[in-house]
Amino acid sequence: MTDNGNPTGWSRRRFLQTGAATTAGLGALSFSGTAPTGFVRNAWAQDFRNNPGNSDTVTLGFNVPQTGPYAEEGKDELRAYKLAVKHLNGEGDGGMLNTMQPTALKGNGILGKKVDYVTGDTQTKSDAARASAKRMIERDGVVMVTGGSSSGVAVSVQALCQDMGVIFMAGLTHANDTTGKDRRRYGFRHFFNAHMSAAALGPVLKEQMGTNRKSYMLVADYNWGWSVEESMKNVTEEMGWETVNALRTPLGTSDYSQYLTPVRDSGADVLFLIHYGGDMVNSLTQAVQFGLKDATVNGKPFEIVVPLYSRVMAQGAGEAVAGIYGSTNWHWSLQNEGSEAFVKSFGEEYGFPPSQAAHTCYVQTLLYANAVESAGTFYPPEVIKFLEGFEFTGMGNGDTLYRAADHQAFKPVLVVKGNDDPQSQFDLLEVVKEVPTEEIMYPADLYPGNLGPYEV
Amino acid sequence: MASITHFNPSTPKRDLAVMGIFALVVLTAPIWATPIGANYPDLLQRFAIFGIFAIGYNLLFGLTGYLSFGHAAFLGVGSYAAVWIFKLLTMNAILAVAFGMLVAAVFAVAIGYVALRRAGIYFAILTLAFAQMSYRLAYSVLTPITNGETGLTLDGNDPRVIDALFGGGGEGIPNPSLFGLELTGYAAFYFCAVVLILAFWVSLKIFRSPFGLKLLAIKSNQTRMRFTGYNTRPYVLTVFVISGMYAGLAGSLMAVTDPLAGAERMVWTASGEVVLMTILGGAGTLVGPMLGAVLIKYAENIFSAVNDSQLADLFGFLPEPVTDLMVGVASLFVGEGWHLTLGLLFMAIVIFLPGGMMEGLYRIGGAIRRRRAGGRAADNSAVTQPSE
Amino acid sequence: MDSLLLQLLNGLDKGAAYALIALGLTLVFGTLGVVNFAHGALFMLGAFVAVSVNKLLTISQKVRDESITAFEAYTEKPYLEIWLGDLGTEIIQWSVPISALVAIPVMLLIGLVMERGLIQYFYKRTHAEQILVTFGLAIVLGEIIKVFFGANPISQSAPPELSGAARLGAMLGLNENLVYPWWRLVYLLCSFLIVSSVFAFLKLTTYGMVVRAGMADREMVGLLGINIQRRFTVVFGIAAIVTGLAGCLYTPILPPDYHMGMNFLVLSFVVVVVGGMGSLGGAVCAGFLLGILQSFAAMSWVKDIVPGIDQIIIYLIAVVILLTRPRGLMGRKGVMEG
Amino acid sequence: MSESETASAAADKAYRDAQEHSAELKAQVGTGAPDSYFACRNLHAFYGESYIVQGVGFEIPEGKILALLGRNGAGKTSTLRTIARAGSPELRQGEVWLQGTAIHPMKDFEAAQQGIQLVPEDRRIIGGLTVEENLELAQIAEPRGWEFERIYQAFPRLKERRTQDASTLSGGEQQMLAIARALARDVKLLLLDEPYEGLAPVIVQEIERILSDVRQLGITTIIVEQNAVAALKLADLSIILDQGEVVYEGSAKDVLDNEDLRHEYLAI
Repeated sequence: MTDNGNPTGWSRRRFLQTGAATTAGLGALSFSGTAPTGFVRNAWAQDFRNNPGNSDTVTLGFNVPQTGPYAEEGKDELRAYKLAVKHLNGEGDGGMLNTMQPTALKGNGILGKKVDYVTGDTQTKSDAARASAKRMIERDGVVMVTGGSSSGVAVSVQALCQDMGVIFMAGLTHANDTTGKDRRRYGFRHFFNAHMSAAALGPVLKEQMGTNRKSYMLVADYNWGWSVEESMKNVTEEMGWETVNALRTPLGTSDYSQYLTPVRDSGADVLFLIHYGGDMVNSLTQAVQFGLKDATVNGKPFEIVVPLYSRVMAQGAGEAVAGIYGSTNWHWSLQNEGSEAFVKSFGEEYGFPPSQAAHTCYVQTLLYANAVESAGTFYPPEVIKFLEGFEFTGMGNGDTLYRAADHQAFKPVLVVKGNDDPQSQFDLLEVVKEVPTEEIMYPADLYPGNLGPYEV
Repeated sequence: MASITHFNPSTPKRDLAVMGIFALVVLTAPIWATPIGANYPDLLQRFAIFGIFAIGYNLLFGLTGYLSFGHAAFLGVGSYAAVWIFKLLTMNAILAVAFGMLVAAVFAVAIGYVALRRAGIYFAILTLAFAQMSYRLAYSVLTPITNGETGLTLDGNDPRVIDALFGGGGEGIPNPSLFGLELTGYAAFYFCAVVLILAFWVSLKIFRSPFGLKLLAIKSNQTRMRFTGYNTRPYVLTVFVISGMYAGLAGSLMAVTDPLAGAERMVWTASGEVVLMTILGGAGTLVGPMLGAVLIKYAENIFSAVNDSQLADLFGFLPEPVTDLMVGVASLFVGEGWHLTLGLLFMAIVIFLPGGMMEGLYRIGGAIRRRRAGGRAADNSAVTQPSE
Repeated sequence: MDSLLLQLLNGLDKGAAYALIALGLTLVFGTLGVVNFAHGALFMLGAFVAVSVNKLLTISQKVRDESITAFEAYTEKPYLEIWLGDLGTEIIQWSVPISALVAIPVMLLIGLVMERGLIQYFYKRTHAEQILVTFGLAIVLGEIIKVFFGANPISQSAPPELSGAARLGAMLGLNENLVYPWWRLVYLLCSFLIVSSVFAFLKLTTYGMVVRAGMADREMVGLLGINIQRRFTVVFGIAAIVTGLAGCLYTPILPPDYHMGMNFLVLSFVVVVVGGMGSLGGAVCAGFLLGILQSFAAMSWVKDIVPGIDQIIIYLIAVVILLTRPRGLMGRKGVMEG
Repeated sequence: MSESETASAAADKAYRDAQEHSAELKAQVGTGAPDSYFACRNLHAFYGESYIVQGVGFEIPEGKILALLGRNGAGKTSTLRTIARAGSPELRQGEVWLQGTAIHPMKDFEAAQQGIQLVPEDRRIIGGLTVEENLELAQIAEPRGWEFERIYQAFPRLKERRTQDASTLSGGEQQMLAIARALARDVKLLLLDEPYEGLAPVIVQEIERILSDVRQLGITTIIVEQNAVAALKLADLSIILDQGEVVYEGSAKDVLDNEDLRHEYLAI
């Protein structure tokens, strides 16, 4: 692994020296931000893939969906990444760099190297996402890959990064698998997961809707949907609810009417819409049109719950979200030092508040940078060791722990409700409760998995 | 479109030359791909793999005119089959590739047998329907076999019976190999490249064979062949299966270079992609589909990766307002806008070069020859054209 | 029983959308013989007519929200409401029906421009080339919409009088739980209206008679001195209107995004082929048939018997029909069989 | 070498040959409008790469009927279609003139508006439309010919079936409708392609009667017919085509009398 696996002997550096002058247009463009590798050994005397050595810059890889249904979320993630790079390089107001504790970051890049970045399009497809990540790793020489807006993509890119020995800081991924059975040594997830959503929602639902409820679930028919279904069932059935039916719906359904009509007749009085993205927008909009929100069943007002909320998507559903419960990783209206600092600098830069995806991506970038800075090296095993068990605060979610055993971050989870009477165009969700970490904590071996080796 | 093959009167000698040049170009890819920023193993592997896919597709579409919209299904099952070999038996790529092709062939026989009862757009929809069913089921009900959205991946606990027999295994997840040679990075590319050259050679042989000529005849006049008592179906089915095996080969190579198989490889847009590659390059030509594959994969991996800051660097030499303008305009076409570029490219090529990129090359070639011919007057261009 | 009735309604509703899209596609197939992969894009453009009209109607006076300091937050009051008061509110609430009216000329124009500007040059090209160029066009149109409206779905609401659910059960003296959204009933009604107007146009007017004749034997109509091409161009425009209206009126049911055309594209081809190439009646029947079967396949007990059936039902039906009826339900001989 | 390649090379050669051989016809090309009522000069037409009409040219005085004869595949139908400016075969060279108007640059519908009417060999009655709608169709573009009343007077059978779907008509009735449809337009040049083909002898007689009535109208006509004798009975002039070229030109009577000629080119 010393030479990027380049058997032709044409090292990138040699190319840069001999060929750069003649390279124009895209060629030159695509090479900007490339660090020569394999020549200089760092202080640890250990070489590893994409060691920035004594180059002046270090490159991060932002792999987000830029086309397809999640393009808007990807766009917001990219905004956050760019902001994070700015702050790391000491430009702008510093954002959460000022509120993060503890921190070794000084606003002079990472280990004194200016932070550069490359971007890629995951297309929300595993193949495309891996191709894009491989390009970043093989060609652009990134030391860290981050991003993603779906669990399938996150899991497969995480596995790739493990194989290639590059750290992956997951973006938006909510399935239990990411830090459960598919956990990897090189992968870290700041976002919460299905289990935590369920654990956080449970008590609130109990409080709001009582213990004698019958639930009906519409579940996106793939891994993520099933994991949320399982977690929600466990939690609600434990508090005495009955699951009348869990109906699986094809991914990418545009018309949910045939799945919604049986709900009323089933005797259920709570509907869980376990969909994400465009599917959630469609199923929620249509459920409301079917009059479910205003219905009364078993003498109780009918309720709809969306276990995973996203503000970007809630906008798509419009008025339909009013009064609907769900959980979220973070919300811009939170009144704490970190959130306020982040919202302020994001808002000043782009003119609107950041989404939870943007928040998690921003935090992940800073966390990686801080880990490198604190470990004093880019050498992944050392960085990983620093991140494992790292406790920090001031990043918008309060006290947070990166658990060593599964690389899942633990922090309070927000239960939110669609705002009945929005005051502005961004005021869509209202935070009902911040569920403390203890209530959503679970043992690491609940979803057994194998992290794999430090050295690859 | 068949007429494009007429530009090139084929002789065995000429074919040999074509093979030689093709092999040379493929094997030197790491050199010529460098200035265009495409020299990294993953993309080169993709060029080769999708080249094989498109060359195989062209055998069906280019020779017979049957427009299949479900070829991605064969690619998908090829991938799954190969990964299962990796999981159960051995990491040796040869076995995985062979099994991938075999399973794809079985699928192709089954689907082809049914779909070839119809022709034209009906055939296209039948193949599309089969592929979509495979995709949908792989994503949901068949998850125990396919691992659904996450995709089928290798696991430390996989049995790998044959490898275990020979005392292999050990820590972690091994890489696919070729009798001990680890197939990662450039090694994997060269493995794919050699397979690509072989695949191209087979395709060339089929094009030149009596079988190939018969297929061309089927394309130019299906009904006449039927009237003359020719039962065309066995011929078309044969080439359908061959082309399905090419897809299976491509799919299993994807698994070799990256041991993972996902359902999305079977979705209809993936089938559409190979159709586009083939037409874009020049259906019915030998090299065209390969060109189309390279172009589309290049666009997908390189255009999509260009971002504003790189554009700003590129136009940085200009005065600031001009730079901003240029970056603003250019960013519509790269990064998140790379689909726009792709769409415009499709339109431009098909509008101006009906025969695909190969026609463009022929035109350039023709122009050069004419220029060489110099002052010699064009022969019978004086034919008066009726206005049509 | 009630659940069957509801699923039938669902099926009809879904079928209505399929039928309209397939009808438009068949008009183009049957007249121009062009495989138009940009047809889904017309559906999407129709939906975005609704979005644009809504945006125009709600151009607002922005009042800075002082309580939020970090970024520009506004409370907005549309000028229409400021100028016209309650009437303005009413107009905004009725933006989807209004946009349907706007969609008619707009989609006609889009259709004519598309046909004259691009499609007409591809009549004599191969189907493969038609697919490539129209697919390219579909991508380009989608991306243009993405540049202007973003990638997120944009919800549109039905007028308050027509939103919410109709208590069909109570009205008909059946089960109380039998309710159905008003707007879906409106959509069903509108699609019946649109389909019947298209058929009436073709059956009852001389112009329609010529078009039908042209679909049956284009050359003979030309030999009788009629410039059939010009009429077919108009038919393309009509197809664009039908498809655009389908998209426009669908927006309260399905918040539109730039990608929705692609999702409907494959489906519409399947519907057209099941119905039989070139058969308008076939397209409409197949649309409703597939919609209804899709609804029934989603019922719990059906899924228990055949797992995953709702995932594949449409394609399965397509295969069965094409194998048993070579030209689909009502296809004509010789259309697109080359 | 593929099959079609050989075919196209052969076509190219034949095309060049024909150009040389028809030097005389070529001489007329480009000399402007002819004096005669109808003339075509040096027509070269292709179906794709197949060279079908190879330099055909002839003239017809006003009101005369020309029988265009030849064996199967001699290019008769293609010649008619070329004159009517149908989409195929494609006319690559040559001129068509009617009453001093150049028809060759026109499209099918423009030629039809100039008064050229083709009654195609398979009648091409439009199914799905009623008999009357088929006639109506012919009267949409100017110049119109007979009124419905006159048509129905001449074709009482059609009047009986006016509301019937035209595809349900018998072969003879369809042929009547095809002729009636042509007469519904103001015909300056009538092109009849195999009017008797596939009809029972009784019906042939009926059509013969109709055509001889049409003859009385003095419409300039080209008739293509397998049954050369029947055609020659109607015609004033005659042309024999062989392999896309004119091999004989003369009066209809001459052909009827010249047994050798009939034997060699018409197999009768």
